[in-house]
Formats: sequence, structure tokens, C-alpha cells
Amino acid sequence: MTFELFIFYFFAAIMVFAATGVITSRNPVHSAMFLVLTFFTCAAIWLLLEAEFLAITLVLVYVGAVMVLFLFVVMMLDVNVEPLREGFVKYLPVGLLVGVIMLVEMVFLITQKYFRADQYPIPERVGADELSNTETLGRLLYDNYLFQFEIAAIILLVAIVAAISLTMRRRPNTKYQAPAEQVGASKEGRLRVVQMPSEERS
Amino acid sequence: MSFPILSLTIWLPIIAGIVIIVAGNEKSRKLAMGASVLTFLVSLPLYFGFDASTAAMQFTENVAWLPSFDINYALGVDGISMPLIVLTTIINVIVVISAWEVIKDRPAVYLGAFSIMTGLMIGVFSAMDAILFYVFFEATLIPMFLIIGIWGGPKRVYATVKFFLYTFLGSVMMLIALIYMYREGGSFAVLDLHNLILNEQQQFWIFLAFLAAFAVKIPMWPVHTWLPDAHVEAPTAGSAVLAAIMLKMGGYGFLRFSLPVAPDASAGMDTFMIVISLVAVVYIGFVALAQRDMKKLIAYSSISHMGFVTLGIFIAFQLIAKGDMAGVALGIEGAIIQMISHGFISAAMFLCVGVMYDRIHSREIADYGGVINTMPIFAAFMVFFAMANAGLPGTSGFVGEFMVILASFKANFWIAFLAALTLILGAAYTLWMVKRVIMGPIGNDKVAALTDINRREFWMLGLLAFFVLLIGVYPNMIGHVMHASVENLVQHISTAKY
Amino acid sequence: MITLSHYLALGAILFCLSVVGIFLNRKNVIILLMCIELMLLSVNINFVAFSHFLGDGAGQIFVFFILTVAAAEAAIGLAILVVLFRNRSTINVADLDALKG
Amino acid sequence: MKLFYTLIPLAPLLAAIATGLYGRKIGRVNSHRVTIAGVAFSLALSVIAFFHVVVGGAPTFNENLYTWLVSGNIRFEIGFMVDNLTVMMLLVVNFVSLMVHIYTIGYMEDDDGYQRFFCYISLFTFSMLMLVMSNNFLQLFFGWEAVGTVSYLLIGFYYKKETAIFANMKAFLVNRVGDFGFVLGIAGIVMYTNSLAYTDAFAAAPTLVGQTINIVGTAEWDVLTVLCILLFIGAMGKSAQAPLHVWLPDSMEGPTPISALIHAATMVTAGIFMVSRMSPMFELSETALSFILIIGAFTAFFMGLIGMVQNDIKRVVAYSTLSQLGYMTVALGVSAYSAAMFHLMTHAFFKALLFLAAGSVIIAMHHEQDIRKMGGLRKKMPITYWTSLIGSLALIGFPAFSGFYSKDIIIEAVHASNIPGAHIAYWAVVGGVFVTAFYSFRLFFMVFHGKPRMDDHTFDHAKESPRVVTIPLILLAIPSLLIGFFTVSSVAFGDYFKDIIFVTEAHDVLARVGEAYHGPIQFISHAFHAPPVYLAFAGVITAFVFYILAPSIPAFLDSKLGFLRRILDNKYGFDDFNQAVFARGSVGLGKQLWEKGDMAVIDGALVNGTAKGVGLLSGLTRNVQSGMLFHYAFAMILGLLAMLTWFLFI
Amino acid sequence: MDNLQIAIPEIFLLSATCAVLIIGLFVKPKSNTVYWLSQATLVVTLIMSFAQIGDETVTGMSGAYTIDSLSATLKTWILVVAIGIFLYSRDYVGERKIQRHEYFVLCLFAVAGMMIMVSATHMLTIYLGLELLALSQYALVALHRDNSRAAEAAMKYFVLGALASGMLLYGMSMIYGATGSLDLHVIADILAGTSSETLSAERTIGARFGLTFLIVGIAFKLGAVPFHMWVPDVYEGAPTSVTMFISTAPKIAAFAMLIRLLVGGLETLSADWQQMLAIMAALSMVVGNLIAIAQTNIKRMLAYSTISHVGFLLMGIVGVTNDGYSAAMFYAITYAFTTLAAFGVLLAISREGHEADTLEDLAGLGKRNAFLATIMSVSMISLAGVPPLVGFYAKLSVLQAAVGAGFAWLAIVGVIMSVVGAFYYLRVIKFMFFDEPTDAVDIEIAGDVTAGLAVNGLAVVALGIAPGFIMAACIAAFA
Repeated sequence: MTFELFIFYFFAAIMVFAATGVITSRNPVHSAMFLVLTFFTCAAIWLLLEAEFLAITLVLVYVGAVMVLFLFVVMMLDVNVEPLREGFVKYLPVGLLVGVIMLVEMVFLITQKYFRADQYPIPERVGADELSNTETLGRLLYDNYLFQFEIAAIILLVAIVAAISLTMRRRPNTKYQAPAEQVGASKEGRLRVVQMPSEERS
Repeated sequence: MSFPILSLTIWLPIIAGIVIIVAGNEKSRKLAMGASVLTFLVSLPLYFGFDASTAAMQFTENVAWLPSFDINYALGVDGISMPLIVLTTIINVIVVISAWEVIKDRPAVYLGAFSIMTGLMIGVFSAMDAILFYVFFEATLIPMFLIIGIWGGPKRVYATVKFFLYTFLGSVMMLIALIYMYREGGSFAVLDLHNLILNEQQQFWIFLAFLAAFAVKIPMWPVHTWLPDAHVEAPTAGSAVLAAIMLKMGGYGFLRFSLPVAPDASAGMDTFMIVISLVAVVYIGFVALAQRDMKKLIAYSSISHMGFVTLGIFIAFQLIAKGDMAGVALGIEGAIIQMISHGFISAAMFLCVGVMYDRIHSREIADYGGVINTMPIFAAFMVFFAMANAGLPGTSGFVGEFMVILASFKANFWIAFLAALTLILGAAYTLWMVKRVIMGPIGNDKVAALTDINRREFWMLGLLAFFVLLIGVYPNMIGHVMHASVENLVQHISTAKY
Repeated sequence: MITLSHYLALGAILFCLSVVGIFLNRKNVIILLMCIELMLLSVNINFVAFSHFLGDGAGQIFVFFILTVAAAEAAIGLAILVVLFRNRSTINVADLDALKG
Repeated sequence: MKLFYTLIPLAPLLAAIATGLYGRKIGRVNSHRVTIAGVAFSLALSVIAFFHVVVGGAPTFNENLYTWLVSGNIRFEIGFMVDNLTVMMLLVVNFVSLMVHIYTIGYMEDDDGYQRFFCYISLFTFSMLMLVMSNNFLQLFFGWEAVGTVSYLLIGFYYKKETAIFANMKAFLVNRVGDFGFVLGIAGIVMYTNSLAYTDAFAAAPTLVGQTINIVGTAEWDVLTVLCILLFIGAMGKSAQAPLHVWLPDSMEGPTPISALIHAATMVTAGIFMVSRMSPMFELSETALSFILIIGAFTAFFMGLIGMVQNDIKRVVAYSTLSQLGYMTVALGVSAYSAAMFHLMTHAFFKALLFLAAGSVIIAMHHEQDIRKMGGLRKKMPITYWTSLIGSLALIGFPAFSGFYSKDIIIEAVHASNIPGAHIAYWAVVGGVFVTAFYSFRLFFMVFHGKPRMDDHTFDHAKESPRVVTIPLILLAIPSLLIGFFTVSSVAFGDYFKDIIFVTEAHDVLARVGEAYHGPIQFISHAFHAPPVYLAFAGVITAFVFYILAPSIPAFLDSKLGFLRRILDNKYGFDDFNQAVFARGSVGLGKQLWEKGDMAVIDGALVNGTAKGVGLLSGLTRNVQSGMLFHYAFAMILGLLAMLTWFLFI
Repeated sequence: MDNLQIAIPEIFLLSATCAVLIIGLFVKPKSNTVYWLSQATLVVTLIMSFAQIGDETVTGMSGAYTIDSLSATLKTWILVVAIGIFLYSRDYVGERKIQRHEYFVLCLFAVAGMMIMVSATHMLTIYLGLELLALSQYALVALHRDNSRAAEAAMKYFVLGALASGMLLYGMSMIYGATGSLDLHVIADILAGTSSETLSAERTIGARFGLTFLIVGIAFKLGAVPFHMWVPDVYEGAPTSVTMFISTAPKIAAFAMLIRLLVGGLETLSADWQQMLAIMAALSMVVGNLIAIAQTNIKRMLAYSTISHVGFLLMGIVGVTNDGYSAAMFYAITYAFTTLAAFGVLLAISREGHEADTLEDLAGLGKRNAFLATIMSVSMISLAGVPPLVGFYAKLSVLQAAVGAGFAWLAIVGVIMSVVGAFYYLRVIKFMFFDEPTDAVDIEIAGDVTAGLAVNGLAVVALGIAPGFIMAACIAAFA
């Protein structure tokens, strides 16, 4: 076993453990933390694959932003952790059975000759022409994939619009000042002169 | 291309129907009357201009319709379809008469629907492209569905949905067969399908698919149960059209598709077909005897009479096997005449029931009795049509049955024996009904309050009586136009396809 | 030596774990969202691994976009979650049964 | 000539249409005028035809009027065949019909349906003429059914009477049973000859000898036998032969004139006419003849027996008709077609006479028909009395009366015949003579002699019928008395039927009987050497004793032989049997098929069952859509798994 | 970066949408400005897309984006349907507490997503287009914020959608790994062996492995059994206008995605996917029609109807012939605007505080408003596949494709199921015409909506009589 392989197995093992933790923890906060761990180990494995830029991005974007968002929501909603995972044990056999069968099939297929090393030439470092991983990706991104990049931007815009429109709300009972309206007040809007017939004297 | 007279007969009533609906209830009656008479007049050249000496399609029209599907707007008639078209236009006039003052709820839609349906039915009989045929065949379901559903009796929803689904199920099978044949032969033209070479296996399945469509439509036992329900619930004119024309699409389909397309399979299945035809004649005859509802009784009688149509058609193969080519034509022509005749008689019977229903609002036999006392003229008509229904010589009801019995005797004594039982059964259920409804002392107060038919009803029934008699006395009027076509058909089906 | 299969197998394991997680989790919708993140991660591993072994940068670009979209997705998902919680006061998966049949 | 012959049936048809459609407008008087004129015109033409054909010896007219239909190589034609046989029928039908028309003026005087009645009887005349003039089976069948239909209308003429409308339906249906056989017979003829024309069928008949048809199992049946029996079934229906006779007595529910016209003189003899017409075919099948003989003999004797216990004046006559029709059938069975036709003719006159006379009595009795409530009318109604006497004597075969000749020839012919069954038939017909004489004079005595048994008022007001009634009686009495004498030589023994009726050597009983025949006078004296005449006398005397001299005897016999009486009263149980088995059985069967077959199995189980099944399945499968997110996910995962597995193994 | 002009409609649409988004902030919430601007955007985009029909095939953006007659035609129809959707939903959205501003903007974004999907010939582009569409839809479903059912539907949709896109991505990764490319043109060439690069047999099998996952993603988007579970719940839970949106145009886009991926990229592997699609088609038709019978909620019923129609659509694909593809395309297009009419009617009879979403709500519509009832009937009969309405030709063409490819069994399943289906479509008509109204409130429809519905209904009829030109366009797309 080479050192690389050891490193791989090491992080892979942590990763699988952490992933298992994500789906089995009772407390969503724990799950989130496990997920963070998963991302970290994954970043490590990506480093093995010489994808430095993505590894860093994963940590920065995911751990730094997305997972924080998750934790924020978890905290905000303050869901009580109390109920044990009822049904968890009950459905575990079925879930495991399906999961394991699927895993076996997938792994069987993957480790078949289709994706074995002899099918793939010796890995070269991406951008062997002296460019760093980041630079390579950058060139690709802003040259070949500019259009997609713009679409991704739109997707983020959609996410913003959606998230705001879904969650932002004016509470009906809160009182707040509207200076524009206050300034624009006129007597016609406020005062109504009512004509009434005078009452006959009795 | 000459003057597109077939297109005119198809589209005139359809467009008129739309106009009627749009024009509104006030003007609808007169418009409908005009349209129906006009359609009838337009259809007359089909009969009088028909060249009876040839089996070729006449008045043909052919325009590419959906080139990507190889579907053409191809029309044409031969001696088999032309009489049915004229029948349709005549019945259309009668329908308008029958609805004149009876339908109070949205008459425009009612008459419009009938008018549209007339056009569609004519389309069925004149389509020379299989898909066009299918389109018309199915499209007729829609107006009928609405007619029964909107103007029908209390159980109309059940009846109309049953009617729709039953017939729809049958015909979609036919669609598959048509598509399959297109795959084999690359054409949807009916005449090309006739000449398409198919092996035994293919023919068998195609025959079954067509059978599903036509057996339900005609209807044959045991897929007949939609008919009594539909008839009972339908408004009078709906029943009349259903019995008079819609059922004929099944018989026509057998002649136009099943036989020529799959002659060998038809020959192989003939015993089966004959047996269930006879079941229809005998079994349904008994069932009709037990009915308490007049419309149901007539509906069952229709099924029984349609049994003669299928019998006449499929007896042909027994006779071909025997080498008796004369009888082949006899049976098939008998079947066609039976269809035409039944068109008039069943329509008349349903309209008769309708006349009574309009007055008393009951179709139960038990609610009547002694109608003759208060409605003598009507009773005369009713008895006349009952006699025609029972196959009295001199009326059209006799001709087809007689021919089919003659043909079946040539095939097998027992087939003729069972078929001829209708002489007794048909008379029994019809006359028993007449006895209970028309004859006898006045049955109840409602009957006592009846008034005899008015001019409109007189014309409606009189017109039908005229045709019933005319065909009974001189069937050759229809017979001579179909000879060449039937001979051609016989020629075609008597030679194996593979 | 680490072969492609190693990475792919790892991806497969993660994929299956997330699948099992989605099935097993009947309490908390947030966990479901996390499982989806896991699944995307497994895909990312695949892409990065292929990219590496093919010597082609497109795979990594794809991962880049997946990360972007996943972030957007997470935002919308959590927003929906908030809306749901405001309406139902629960994010229990088993309680999401008003629509059925 | 075509036009000439066409006019014969056309005249009554046009008259019928005129009165039928415009009866109310033209009124009662004009209605009967029109129809009588129609029939009279027809009769006049018939007479001309008689002179042309019989006297003038014109060749058989056989031409088609128009082509009804052509199908395959079969031509369905409408056409006429006029020969001696036809002319005889024309005269009989038109004459009796005319008498009935005239008689009706008086009989139906007070009836609401006056015009309708005239329309019907004219229509009937047309139908009957079409039947007898036909030159092919199609038209024969048309006439056959048409007379049946008009008979249906006429029996049910009093449509308010429950019994009448039951009787007419029964009559039609029983006739339909006969027609069922008839149509099959026609179909058989078409099968073997590919033609409906008589001439073709007759020409082909000899070639059919020896051919067989397979009907049941492997048994090969003789074609001609099958065809002839099938045709004869038709005749059985129309000519009321047992067991299809049940409709005839009930048909007496109709007005009396039509009982005379239809149920005595014309329609019921259609069967006899038909078989005679078809003699070239029947003659070739001894089995069929035997069958006819047995049926006829049975009818002749046993139906007569029932007549002995009937109390309704018309029913007695009706049963006598049955019995006489039996005689004719017997004659057909022994190949004595000429004798049958002869008897048909004489019977037409005297039976019409008897019916009309009965009608006359009924008028006098204010529509009371029970003979037990009559009696002593001789003085009150002299014309009716005398004409009845003539009719009765003719009926019982009293020497020199027309019935005597015809009946005696039949008995002789049966005696001379040696086909299977002739022996039994002989005893039946001979016995029948006594029976006939007994009930005829029982009726006669009870109506006209003895003490009046009706109430005084009725008796006092009983009077002779008007002239329109009595004139037809008289006009019918003349041929009843004389026609036999004048025609026996030519019709029964002579060559009146020349080539029309075909009889093989072996069957030619009339030739054998004819050997001893030397003129009508001699025939009378010859009759006294044989038992029938004495039996007839015996019958009359017995009736006299029983009902005039010692009325206690019948009562005494009744008490002793009650069971016999009950059998006869029940008409041997035919009616009950039919009602129970056929009528109720069919309706019951229909009900079962409908409820069990159609409604339960096809509609309930298959159609609605499928619908229900789909609905049920739908309800079940929708439970899969549980609303649970994890189930949804699970479904997707399972789907993926299934596809993976598929991929792995295929 | 080349050939930017091929994406001009999309670029315009996205730019205009951003403009609408900003303008929307400054207009009063109750004004229709945003609506009219959105419509204008759509119309201009429609014109641009329409102008592209008939142009020769151009691939640009480094092979990521293709404009051909398939994409131009589909985009045109997507936009036509979208215009209808906007028209019908205007008043509905206005009457409810749905932020109409965001509603239209999100819809526009979704339309952009669909257009991108249609033109994308690169797996990444497809994914992004898909997500743009999907994310907008998730938000749209939840947009009625106070509706807990809508929120539930959105949550379910979101989770399952994310799961499906995860699977899709997994499949894409496998195909990428096997072929070494994300460009579908390149993939097609490599797999077919027409490229300079050749692929070992083993790696081809790897691509097939990926294909399996890919199909899941596609099937989910279409709503084919067993990946259909979201459909009924989302249809029912979402506001009707959103249901209308989800059930119409995205089906066209999903069809395009299917064609781009399976036909454009992986047609060489058709032996694998055609069997799978055939089974899914059969299951969809059976399950969809069967469960639809039991529904009383018309939106849910239409959801199951959609599932069954997806089965029919797939039937056209399984033949792996150009005729079949054009048949399926025809099916998708006609299905979209037929369903549009049905939802248009539902929206028209809904009013504030009253959702018309059960069958009972339709009772007696024939008497209350014969026009709407007629449009609805036409739509239902067309969906049932009864001639002479357009739905029949759609069915005919796919049946023809299936029978032609030897899938007669599938065709028979299809027609039997269409009979079952006819039952529930007829039931709608039954409620409208044969039953008495339970609700006497007058139905008021705006003039332009009436006109829109009339055109829509008329199209269903007219195309039934002369479906030629759409059919020709569909055939041209695969010529």
C-alpha cells in the first residue's frame, strides 16, 4: 500500500463514517456537523486528485456558506430534537437491503473492467502546460463556458429572488412609519365635510 | 374531379349544425328542417346518378389530407354504402320532425348535434381512407354521447358512458389493426387494404381487431348490453338514429373491412360468427319477450335483427366452401337490405314509443293498455310497424330476413332452422307488446286522456311507413344498385389471399 | 496506487448512503436536504476523478457549476422549508401527508 | 291478359285502401259501396276468367308482373298463374267474399268500426287472391302471411275485448309456427332449384328423388320428404291441423262474417290449396303423404269429438270446420287432391252458410252465443232455419247435398288407398261422419227446435234478420245444395285439374274410385251400399233423441262419463299445454336469460364487473400514493434499482 | 466564444426579465404593468424564436448550444404556451396573495430555462437549463406562502427534484467518464465510432451504465412511472396557475431534453434505452389512467392524466425512428396546449376565496357558462384521443411509431388504457353538462381571456381537422 493509497483510505473511511453520521444522527445540528466533516475529507481527497481549486472552493463555499446557512435554519426553526427516530429501526432493514443491493450492483459495475486503469491512460496533471489548476479552470470557464457561467449567474439570481419572495414578509400588525405618505398627506385625504339636513323643530 | 357531391352531403349538415347551434333556439327548428331537407335532396343524385353496372367506387374524391401520415381525404361510394347514405339523410329529416316541438331544453344544440352527427355518419359510409373512416366512426360518438347525456332519461349518465366506452374500446382495437396494416402495406386507402397480402396469422389478429369494433357497434351477442341501456335512456330521436344508422356502421364495417381485408380469417371464423349470430337471434329473441320496458324491448329486437345481418354476411363463407356462389350474394345482399329496412322500422318503432312517451312520460308497458281507443290513427301505425318488425311480407322487414334464411338453408338446415325461429319469436315479442299497449280496454286514466297524433307526427310516421312499404313491395329498388358491388365482394372473398 | 475505481467506489458508497438516508429519514426535512448535498458530493467526486484520469478540465468545470447550483438549491430549499415551517409549525417528514391518493 | 288478371286482386286492394284511408270521410254507406263494388268487380272478372280458362280452354297463364328482387342467380318475381285450379279458387273466394260483404252491411250495422271492417275484409280478399293466383313461392308466402295478418286484425276487431285480443295474438303466433316450417320449406326449394317459380320447382322435383339431406347426426333423409313436410307444416298452421289447430276455435272471437269468410271458407283452406298446388312434389314422397294423412285423420276425428260438447254456437261450427279440414287433409294424404279441392269448394259454401246463419241467429239473440240459451227459433226465423238446415245437411253429407259428394269421395278414396296409415285414417273419417252428424244436428235442434230457453223478452223480440243478411244466406244455400251435383263429375272424377294436379299411378286412388262412378245420381245410390250414410243418419237420430226426445240422456251420460267430457272440454289439454309450456315457458326462459344471462353474467359480471374491477384496482393503487415523501423517494430508488438490475443482467 | 447570435432570444429574454424585475419594484403591486411587460417580453422573444425556424443548424458556444429546427420549433411553442399561461393566470394571481411581480418574473426565468434546455447540446448546459427551470418552479409552487398545501407540495417537489437531478448528474458523470466529453455531439460521434477517437467496448458499457441514471433524471422531469410520484401532489398542492405552468410548457422542454440526451447523444445505445422506455411507457399509461379514475380533485386527475400522456409520448420514442420522434414531438406540443385550455377554464371559474379544483365545482357549467364548458369538453375529448380532435392524431402518430417499431403490445396497452382514460375525461363532461349547477355565482371572464380561450379551443378543433402543418414542422425537425 502506497502512502497515497493510505491517505485515500484514511480520508475515505472518515468520509464514509461522517456520511453515515449525517443520515443517522438524531440531532440535525450533529448531522450538519457530520456533513461539514464529510466535505472536509472530500476536499482532502480532491487534493489527491490534484483539483486544488475545487477543494478550496468546497471548503470555502460549502463549509463556509452553505453549511452555515443550514445551521442557521436549523437553529432558527428550533425544531425539537425530542422524538427519537421512530420508524428508523423498522425501516432500517428495508433501507439497508435496498442500499446494499444498489451499492453492490454499482460497485460491481464500477470495478468491472469498464473503468479499470487499463481503460484510462496514465493520469496527467490537468493543464500540463505549466498552468496551475486554478488558471486552467479559469481559462476554461471564461472562454469555453462563459455562456454556462452566465446561466449559473441567473440561477443564483433566481435563488435570491425566490428566497426573498418566499421568506420576506411584512408582518400585518407591525407599525412602521411611511414618511412619503406622511409628507404627501392632504386635507382631501383626511377630512370629509358632511352635509346633513337640519332637524325640524318639534 | 367532378362536382364533390359526397363532400357536400357530409359537410352541409355539419356546417348547418354549427350554424344551428350558433343561431340559437328561436330559429333552430326551421334552420334544421331546411338543412335536413336540403341534405336529403343533395343526397338524391347519389341514388339516381348511381351507375349500378359497376363495382367501382363512384363519386370519388381524393385530396391529400395529411401527407405525412399518408392519409387522404378520399371519398367514394359503391352499391353497399350508397343506400346507407340515403337512409341516413332520410332519417335525418325524420329526426328533425320528431324533435320539432318535443324538445324544449336547448333545441338548437339538440338539432345541431343531430345535424352534425348526420354529416359524420355519412362520412363513415363514404370514407375510402381507413383513417378517415376511423375519424368519422369515432367522431359520431361525441354528439351521441351528449345527446343521451343531456336529453336522456334518469339513468342517462350510466347509459351514455357505457355506450361511449364500450364502443370506444371496440374501435381502438381497429385502429391498431389499421396502423399495423399500414406498416405492412404502406397505405391507408381502403382499396389498397383489400389487396394487401396478409398471412393467416396476421389475418386472424386483424379480423379479431375489426371484430372488436364492429361486433360492439352492430352489436353482436355478448357485447350487446350497452344497447338496451343506451336506447332506454336516449331521447326518442337519439334512439331512432342509434338504431337506424349507428348500428349499421358495424354491419357496414364487416362488409367494407373485415371481409375483404381478412377473407381467409373470416372464412376460418365463420362458424364462430354464425353461432353467435344465431345466439343473438334466438337468445335475444327470448330476452325481448321478457321485457317490461317498450324501448328495451325494441332495443333487444334490434339486436336480434342485427343478428340476421351478421348471419347473412358470414353464411357467405359456408356457401363459398360449398361452392354455391349464388347463395353467397343472397346472404350478403340480404344482410344489406336487412340493414336498410331495420333502419326504417326501428326508427319508426322508437318514434312510436316516443309519441306515447311524450304524452304519458312512461315507457313501461304496464302503464299503457288500450291506446287504440284514444289514439286510433297512431295505433294503426304502431300495428303496422310492429308487423313490419315481425317480418311481415310486403313490408321491408321481411325481405332481408327471408333472403338470409334462404341463404342459410343452403348452408345448413339447422342454421336456417334457428334463424327462422325469429318468425315466431319476433312476432311473439312484438305482438305481445302491441297487445298489452295498444289493444284492450283503456288501461288507466292517463291513457284515457291521450290525444291522437298531430299532423307533425303523422307525417313523421307516414313517411317511414311509406319507405317500409316501398322496400317491402319493391326491394329491387335497393337490390339492383348493390349487385355489382356485392358480386365483386364475393369474388374477392372467395379467393384466398395467400 | 489509487485507481479510478477507488474514487468511483467511494462516490458510489456516498451515493448509496444518501439514498438510504432519504429513505430512512422520516423526521426532519433538513436531513433530507443534507442527504441531497451528500449525493451531489458523490457526483462531484466522480467528476473530479474522471477529470483527473481523463486529463480533461471539463469535469472540474462541471463540478464548479454543480457547487454553484447546489448552493442556489440549498437557498431555495431552505426558503421553502421556512415557508413550510411557518405554515405547519413542523418540518416532520411524516407530517407532510396532506396531499396523497 | 296480364292487366286483366292484375285487376282481379287489385280491385279489392284499391277498395280497401280507399276505405282504410278515407273511410271516415266517405262515410259508412260509401265504404260498403266501394268495397262491395271492388269485390263484385273482381268476381265478375273471375267469372270471365272462368269462361276464358275453363270453358274456353285457354292455356295456363303464367307470367310475371314485375321483378321483386334479383340476387345472385335467383330472381324473385311477382306474377300470376291462372289455370283451372286458380279459377276455381277465384270463384269461391270472390263469391263467398261478396256474400260476406253484403251480409256485413246487416251484421255490423250498429258497429263503430264499420268502415274499418270493410277495409279489412277487402284487404283480406286481396291477400287471398294474391295467394291463389301466385305463380311462385314468394308471392304465395306473401299471400299466406297477409291473410294471416288480416285475420289477426279481424279476430281482434273488438279490440276492447280481452279474449279477442288474446285470440288474435294466439292465432297469429300459431300461424307463425306453421310459417316457420313453410319458410324453411321454401328455403329448401330454393336450395335445390335456385328458383322460386312453381314451374321450376315442379320440373326439378323428379330429379330430387333419391337425393338425401343430412339433418340429424349421420341420418340421411330424403330431400323431398323433408321439403314436403316442411311445407305441410305451413299448411298445418293455416289449415288448422292438429296440433296447430288451437287458434281456430279461439278465432271465433272475431265478428261472425269473418268467421265465415276467413275461418271457414277461404284462409283456412289455403293449406289445402297449397298442397294441391304442390302435388307434383308431394306426390313423390310417400312418407310425407303418410304424415299428412295421419295428421288429417287425427284432426278429422278428434276435433269433431270436441265439437260434440261445445255450447257456443260459433265454436261448434268452428270445430266442425276443423274436422272438415281434417277430411280435406286426409284426402291430400291419399293423393286425392281433386277430392280435397272438391270438398274445399263445397265446404266453402256450406260452411260460410252455416256461419252466416249462426250470425243471423246471434243477431236475433242480441249477441248471445250460448246454444243452451236458445231453442225454438224455427218459427221466428224461417229463412235462417231453412238455410241452416241445408247447410247442416250438406255438412253431414246427406245424400245429394253438395257435401255428400265431396265427403263420400274422400271416404272412398281413403278406403281405396294403400299408403301407410290409410287404414287407420279410414276408421277415423268414417267415425267422423257420425260425430259430424251428431254435433251438427245437436246444434240445429238446440237452436231451432225444442223449448225456447232464453228469457221471454229476448224470445219475443227475436225476429228474422234483414234482407242484406238473408239474401246471402239464400245465395249460399243454393250452391250448398247443388254445386256438388253439378261439378262432381268434372272436378272430382273428371279432367278439370288435367295436368295441374299430378298423381302417380300407384297413388291414383280417385281413378280406382272413379271406376265405379257413373254419374252423380248413381253415386248417391251407390252410397247406400256403404256405412257412412247410415252413420250420418245415426248421428242425426242420436242428436234428435238426446236433445229433443229425451234431454235427460246427455245429463245422465255426463254424470257417468264425466272424465271423458272433461277431456273434451279441455280440448285434450292442447291449450293448457301450450299456455304452460310454450307461452309461459318462453317468457320464463326469456326472463331467465335476461336476468341471469344478460343482466347478471354479461352486464353484471363482465361489463360492470370490469368497470368495478378497474375502479377497485384504481382505489387500491392510489394508496401507493401515500403522501409520504420517503415512499416517493423509495419508489424512485426502486425504479433505479430495477433499471440497474435490468442493466446488469440483460 | 462564438456564434453568440444563436442565443439571441434567450439573451433578450433574460435581459428583459432582469429589467422587468427591476421595474417591478417601482410599480404598484396591483397594477398590471408587470404583466404587460412580461407579455411583451414573451411576444418579442416569440418573434425572435419564430424567425429562427427554418434556419440551418448552427452550433455555437463551443458546441454547448445548438439552434436547429427542432429547437426553434419547440421554443416557439413553449413561448406560445407561455403567453397563454400568462394570460389565463393574470386575474387568478391578482386575486390571491401571490406576489404577482415575482410570479411573472419567476415564470419568465423558467421559460428561459426551458429555452436553454431545448437548445442545449452539452450536458452542462442541459443541467443548468434544467436547474434554472426547476428552481423557478420550486419557488413558484411555494409562492402562495400562506397555503400550507402549496408549501408541502413545494417541499416534496424540491426534495424529489433534487434527488432526481442528483441521479441525472451521476449518470452524466458516468457518461463523461466513459466518453471523456460533455458535448453531446462529440459523445454521439465517439459512441458511433465516427470520431477520430475510438472507444473501447468496455468504456462503451460504462456509458450504458451512466445511461441508466440519466433516464431516471429524464423520466422524473417527464413524470413517468415510477418517477411520477411528485406529479399528483404538486399539481394538487400548487396554486392552479402554477399547476398550469408546470403541466404544460415544461413537458415540451423535458421532451427536448430527452431528445437531446438520448437521441442526440446516445442514440447508438438505443437498444438499451428503448426497452426501459417501453416499460416505463406501459407502466405510465396503466398507472396514470387507473388512478385517475379514483380522483375527485380535477387537478389531481389531470396530474394522473399527464402521467398517462407521458406514457404515450414515450411510446413514440421507443421506436427509435425519426417518425417516432416527430410523433412524440407532436404529442408533446399538442398535449401542452390542450391541457392549457383545460387549466384556462379552471382558472376562469376560480375566483377569490373559491378554488375550482374538484369535479363538483364543474357541475352544471354547461348551464352556467356554455362557452367555458365547451372549451373544457373539447379539451377533455381531445385528451381522451377521440377524433376529430387533435389528441387523436397525436395518439395515432405515436401508435403508428410504436407499431411500426414492433411494439404492438405497447400499442395495445396504450389503446386499452386510453379507453379507461376516456372514462374520467367523460366524467368531467358529465359533471359539466349532465348535472345541475350547485353554484349560481356568475362567471366573469375578461375579454382577452375569452378570446384566448376561444383561440385555444378552436386550435384544438381546427388542428384536429387539419393537423398537417404542425406535423410537418415536427417532421422537419427530425428530417
